[in-house]
Amino acid sequence: MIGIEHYVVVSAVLFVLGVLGIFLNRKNVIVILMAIELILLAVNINLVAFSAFLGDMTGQVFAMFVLTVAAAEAAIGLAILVIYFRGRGTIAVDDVNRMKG
Amino acid sequence: MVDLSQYLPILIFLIIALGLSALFVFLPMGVSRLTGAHNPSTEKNSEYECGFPAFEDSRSQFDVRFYLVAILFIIFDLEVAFLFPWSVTVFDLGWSAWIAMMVFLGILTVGFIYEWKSGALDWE
Amino acid sequence: MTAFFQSLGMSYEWAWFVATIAGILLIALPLMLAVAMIIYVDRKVWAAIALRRGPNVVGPFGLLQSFADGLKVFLQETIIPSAANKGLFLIAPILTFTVALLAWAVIPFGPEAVLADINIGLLYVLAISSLGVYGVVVSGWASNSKYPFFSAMRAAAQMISYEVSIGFLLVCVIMWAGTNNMNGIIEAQRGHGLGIVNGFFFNPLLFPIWVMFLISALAETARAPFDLTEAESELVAGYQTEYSSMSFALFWLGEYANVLLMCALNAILFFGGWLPPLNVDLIPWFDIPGWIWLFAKIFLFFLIFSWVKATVPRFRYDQLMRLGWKVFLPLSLLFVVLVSGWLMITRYGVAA
Amino acid sequence: MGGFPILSLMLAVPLLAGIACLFAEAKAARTIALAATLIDLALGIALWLNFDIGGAQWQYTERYELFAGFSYALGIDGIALLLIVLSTFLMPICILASWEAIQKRVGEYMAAFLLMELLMIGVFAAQDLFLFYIFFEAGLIPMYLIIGIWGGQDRIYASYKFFLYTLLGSVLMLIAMLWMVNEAGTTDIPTLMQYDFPPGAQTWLWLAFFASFAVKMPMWPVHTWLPDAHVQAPTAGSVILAGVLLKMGGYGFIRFSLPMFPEASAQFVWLVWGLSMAAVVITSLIALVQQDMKKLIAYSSVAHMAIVTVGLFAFNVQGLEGAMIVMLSHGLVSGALFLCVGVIYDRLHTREIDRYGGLAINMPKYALFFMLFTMASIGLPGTSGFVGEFLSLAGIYQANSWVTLVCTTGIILGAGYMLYLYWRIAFGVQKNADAAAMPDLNPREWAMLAPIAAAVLWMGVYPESFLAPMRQDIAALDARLSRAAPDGDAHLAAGTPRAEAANAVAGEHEAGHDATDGEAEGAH
Amino acid sequence: MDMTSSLALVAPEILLGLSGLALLLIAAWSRNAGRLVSILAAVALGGASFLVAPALCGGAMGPDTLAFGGQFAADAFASFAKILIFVSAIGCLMVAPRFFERDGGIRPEYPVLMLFAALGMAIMVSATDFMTLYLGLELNSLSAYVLASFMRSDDRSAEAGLKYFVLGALASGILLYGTSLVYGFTGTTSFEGVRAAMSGELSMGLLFGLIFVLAGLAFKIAAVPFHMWTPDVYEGAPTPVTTFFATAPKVAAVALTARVALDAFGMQMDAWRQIVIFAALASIVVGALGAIGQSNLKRLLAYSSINNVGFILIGLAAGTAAGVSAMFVYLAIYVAMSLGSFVAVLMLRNAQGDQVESLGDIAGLSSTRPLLALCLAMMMFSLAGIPPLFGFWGKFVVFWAAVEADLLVLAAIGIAASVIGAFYYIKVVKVMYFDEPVGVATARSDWAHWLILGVTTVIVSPLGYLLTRVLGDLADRAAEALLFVA
Repeated sequence: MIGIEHYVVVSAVLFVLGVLGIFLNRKNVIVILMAIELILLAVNINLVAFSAFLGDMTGQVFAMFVLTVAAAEAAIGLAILVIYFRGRGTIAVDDVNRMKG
Repeated sequence: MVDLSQYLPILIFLIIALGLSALFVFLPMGVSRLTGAHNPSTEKNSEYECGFPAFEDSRSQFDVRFYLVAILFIIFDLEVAFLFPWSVTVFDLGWSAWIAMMVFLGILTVGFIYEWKSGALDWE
Repeated sequence: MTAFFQSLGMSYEWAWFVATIAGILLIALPLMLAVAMIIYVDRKVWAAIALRRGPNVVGPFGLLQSFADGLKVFLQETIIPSAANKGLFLIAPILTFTVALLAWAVIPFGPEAVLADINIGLLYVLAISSLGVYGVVVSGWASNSKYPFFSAMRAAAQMISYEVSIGFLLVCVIMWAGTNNMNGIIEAQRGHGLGIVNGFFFNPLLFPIWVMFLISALAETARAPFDLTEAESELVAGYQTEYSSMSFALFWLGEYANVLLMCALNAILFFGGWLPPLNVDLIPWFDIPGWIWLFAKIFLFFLIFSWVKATVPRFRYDQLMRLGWKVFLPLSLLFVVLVSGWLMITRYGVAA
Repeated sequence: MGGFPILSLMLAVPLLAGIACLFAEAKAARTIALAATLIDLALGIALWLNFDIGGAQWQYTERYELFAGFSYALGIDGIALLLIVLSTFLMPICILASWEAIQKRVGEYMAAFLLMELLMIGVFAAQDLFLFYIFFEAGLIPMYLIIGIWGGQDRIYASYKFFLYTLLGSVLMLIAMLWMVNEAGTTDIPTLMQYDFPPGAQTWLWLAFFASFAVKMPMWPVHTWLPDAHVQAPTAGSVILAGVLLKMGGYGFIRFSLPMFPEASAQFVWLVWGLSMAAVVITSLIALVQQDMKKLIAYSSVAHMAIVTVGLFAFNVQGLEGAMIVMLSHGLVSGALFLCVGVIYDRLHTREIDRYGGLAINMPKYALFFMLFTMASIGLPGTSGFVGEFLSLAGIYQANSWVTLVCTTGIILGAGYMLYLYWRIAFGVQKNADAAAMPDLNPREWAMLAPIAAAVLWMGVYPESFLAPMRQDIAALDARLSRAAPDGDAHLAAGTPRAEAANAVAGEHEAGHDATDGEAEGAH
Repeated sequence: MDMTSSLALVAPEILLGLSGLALLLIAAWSRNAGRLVSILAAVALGGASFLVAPALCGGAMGPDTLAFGGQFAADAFASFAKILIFVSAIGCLMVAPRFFERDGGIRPEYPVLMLFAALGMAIMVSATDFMTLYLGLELNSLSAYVLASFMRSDDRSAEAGLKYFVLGALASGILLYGTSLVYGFTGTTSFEGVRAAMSGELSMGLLFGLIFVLAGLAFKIAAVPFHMWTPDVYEGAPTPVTTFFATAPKVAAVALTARVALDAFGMQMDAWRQIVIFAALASIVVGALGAIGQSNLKRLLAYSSINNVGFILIGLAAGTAAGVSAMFVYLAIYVAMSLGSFVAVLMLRNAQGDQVESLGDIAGLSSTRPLLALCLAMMMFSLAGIPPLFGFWGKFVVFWAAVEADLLVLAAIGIAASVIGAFYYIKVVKVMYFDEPVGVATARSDWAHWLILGVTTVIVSPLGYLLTRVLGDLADRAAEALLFVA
């Protein structure tokens, strides 16, 4: 039977993937946005799984909030990315380097 | 845990549907090889253009308004996501739940009005 | 059905499994058949309005035209453009068609005749139909060609634009029905109109919602007058431009399956689904199986779809967007407020 | 004591004048600054005249509770009194010294100096630990600016070095202060001076304070900022630096390290002695080979300060009194020497010794003053230097004869480099025409040098007027120290420095007895 | 607790929210009402501060301050932070119009976003539940991302926004993941519940949760090792926005961290103390070392803010009421100092009216613009913690608290490391005062800039010590309110 620990492991794996996606990704900023979403999904899995496990609704309510905020975050992220792209004509991660030091 | 047994048919359905679709895609590929219809050429395999070779990358820039639509969609669709659970429980929770959602919708409406006035909804 | 297979001497688990498979096939295969026939109907209606005869060569009255077309594309070569992302290119039609089929899993054809009677049926339909965008976008991207790409962008924008207002409209329906379950929604319509009419459409608050839903459904499925995704004059054949053979056909199948789904939703949400139109046993129509009523209603709506396609000129893209964002969205939002307020007053009472 | 808040007034005058200078024209700023410093000098003299010798230990006390156990507490004893008077005495002279030398941004310059005066007086008058720290530390800012803006070629390097060295030292002191206040529960300095900290803690507290005062003093080997700062600072800056700022370190030892941590002081006596001996010899030798006048005097300052530290850590009355007198004397003498350098620097704009020569011919009065101060620096009897050095060495002799021997060497070397300097500048042939054409002192320079000369002679001839105010305080300090004072070796056959014996803190009574014995015998 | 009293407790937030919405509508209708909207937003913030003040002055604490079933606490602690936040937001509103003049005037979205960011921060500091915490944090962050990329035409601004967004979102994700673990292992998201559940032995999962939560918060306050976004964002963002970033969000995040650490995780102080100590020392050192090589003033100040966060965290590491109080005193002074120094940077404009912000451009500023140079120099000395400037007092109370809490070594290292910091602060002074004038920054400045610079300079000057008593009193009350449960 699938228990709580499986969910936690899956979520941990997703979380690590997300974090690695942010730090190891050298190509495209969009990928970073997706990695962020991945992290939030990992969180949601955790919350919902714990919520079901504990028989407590808080986790699911929290997950709804996380979803909402994730959406808002994605929206703003995209908007900023658009502005950035307009100015620079590229969204390659390696090019995000105008400021150094 | 929630009873998920009602979702099992959906899973089976998914598998069958996937199999069916895949069959439809890959079977003709095999058949065409058998019947000899499979006969690719450079011209045939180039992408569709108006008789010219493509000048530029087809995935070049596209209108930023598509992004805008996507962004707006994310926001409003999430709002709907809040409405769904609310819509079936509001009658148990009473007026405070209703008012709370109206406040939420009101805030959203303000945002909507702002978008409208600032031209985010104009396609022109 | 499970009981039937059990009577053949199977254990419950096996009986259930076989029954489920049978049920799935009973949905999927007739659906494909229906799609084939509905394409035929579409062409016939269209031709009739244009004072033409439509398909009339293959089979009696041209009834087998769709099957002939099907056989033709089946035997065609599947061309994969060399510039395309091969994997994605092939996945796109699979995705489209799978998703189109999958939504039907929760559609009730009768009080008991539903494959998965889940308590969030409508939400499920909404979720699955949203996935349809992926097939389109993936195909447009994978083709690596300009026309499919632009078409995919347009299609995606259009579909998600109208999905928002559809969501709001559905919330109204759900509130009135008090449940997300499809059968529950249908049951709630029994005798809704003065105890006589089975259907929400009779309700003055829900009628405008139905109108909007119908129009949104047209837009959501990219039917005329909202078929900008495959506007021939601008985009050749839209996101399917680079496709051929069955991959091409799958898009059509999926598209028409979606059209049918939208018709079915219209029937289920506003016109009582498998209920007979009137809640009065004037003639013994309660004995007529529910699925016949449903099919009849679906067919009716499809005729409307066809009719619109044949008569209404195509919108410009900006008009389409304006309609979606500036008319339907605020209106549907307003109706959420009105409907919920009305229901709170009537059901919960003013006295807090 | 209450009564008229004369100390606060002394703080307020330069503050107000400083603010006024910021907004004033060059000429007005000079006048304002001079007036303010003269007022402060008058107040300082009033302070001295009204000081009740033999009266209460802390006089002119003012106290306002502020917050968090923090108070604005001022008050002076004899030691602080003399240092305050020294500061107020030097300030008008500094202003005069900058009268013509400073031409750019005069207002700000004067403001910085007045701010310095405020802070110096504050340091000596503060009776609250943190108030002291604030005054002590704040001195960095104006001095940094004075060196950095109006300094010479390498002023930036020098100002950085000065700033960071002293800052590092004093932040360590801050930690110790925090701990002390936390332990003792008061920020009141007189109370803390009587507070017995656990000997274990004293060790590192002492080290933390030492870090600050040793840099400020400066002791070898953390003295390296001083020559740079002196060389680069404008004349008046050097005067203030040598005359007063260095005394803050010595004052810190007297006020904090010794009375608050007597055991630790005894424990580290070898360290102070060792560093002082090294300083005396090494810096004197370095001074011998200097080509730059200011640098030479700066190194001589380090050597003199080493005499102060050995005097302080002799743990007896003579040593302490001597150290104080050396500080006062050095304040006057080194200040005056820098002024002398400034006088010819103003004329020739070089500090290189070789560019001068035979100044006694064309500047006889100048040469006379210069000679007086040179002699005072060497410690010629009759000048202030002699009194201080004699007392210090007498004090240290009771504690350790070897240290005395080494330090005396330093005095001999001091005579060497000072006389050598004087010889090269004032005597000999006039090598350079421009040097030979320099006019003698003008009235302004007279006004600067004459008072110092008078003071130097006064201190040399009648030191009692300077010893009297602080005698009681020194005695009190000595009494406090007596319990920890290391054995003197002056009467013992074995002459090796008894580092290990000093390290082992003896029982209070025994140590006290020994010290008294030593003193009694020394008096014979 | 019924709804009415809950609503009364969140009155300041409601005021901010409503005025934000109203101003958004004004912004929608009138594209060039930037100044008007700014003024109105400042008024709203002022009103909110006014509403918040009684809780602080009265030292509100305990169950009476809890709203919405214990999800929100309007206690003195929160009020102190809120007042700081609102005041700095007002300051950042005042300096903005002049800055945006060259881009055709301030867009009205700026004040609106500021309002929402302030609202988010107000919720953050009042949060007593991880859900409230998250929502407040995100409301603030989302507004901040937009603010960072507010100058659409400027590459650096967009890049700053992008970087801030990516790393900020990552931080939120990490924080959230930690929260989900905490929730899973304690079964509740309320601080009180978490505190109760944490009283025993710390389980592995909970430890991870705690670490993740703290790491996420460290990101938000820009503490080492999660500081890397700060210099770029501070440099790239429009200067008024940078001013904002350096002040209000820092207060909010620090206050939030304090509440989480001391309230929710208060029973496991040993577990997080080492982390905080490490972060504090590392921030001090890295901030100081990083600043040395910088030639851009904003960048330099960014490192300085990292450095300052280190000192603030020392107060948290003390974990006592005195420590929290010291933290707040430091924060208040820090806000004044950063506000002042950034405004001083804002006032540097060349003859064409363009902003200048490199160290070379202010060479000899003391002769070209003496008063500005004097103010900036005071800011720098104060940041370096040199008495008698007021910045010293902040460091002083923090170290005192650390010493009282027996963290002598921490205090010692911290103080010693502050000397490194002094190096680059006095470098700025050196450039202004010792170097030959280049006369780049010559343009005249706005009265609003002068006003803020003047006020902050007075606070930072020794006159600031007059404030110590009242500041200390209020901070003590705030700290008491926080530790009321403890």
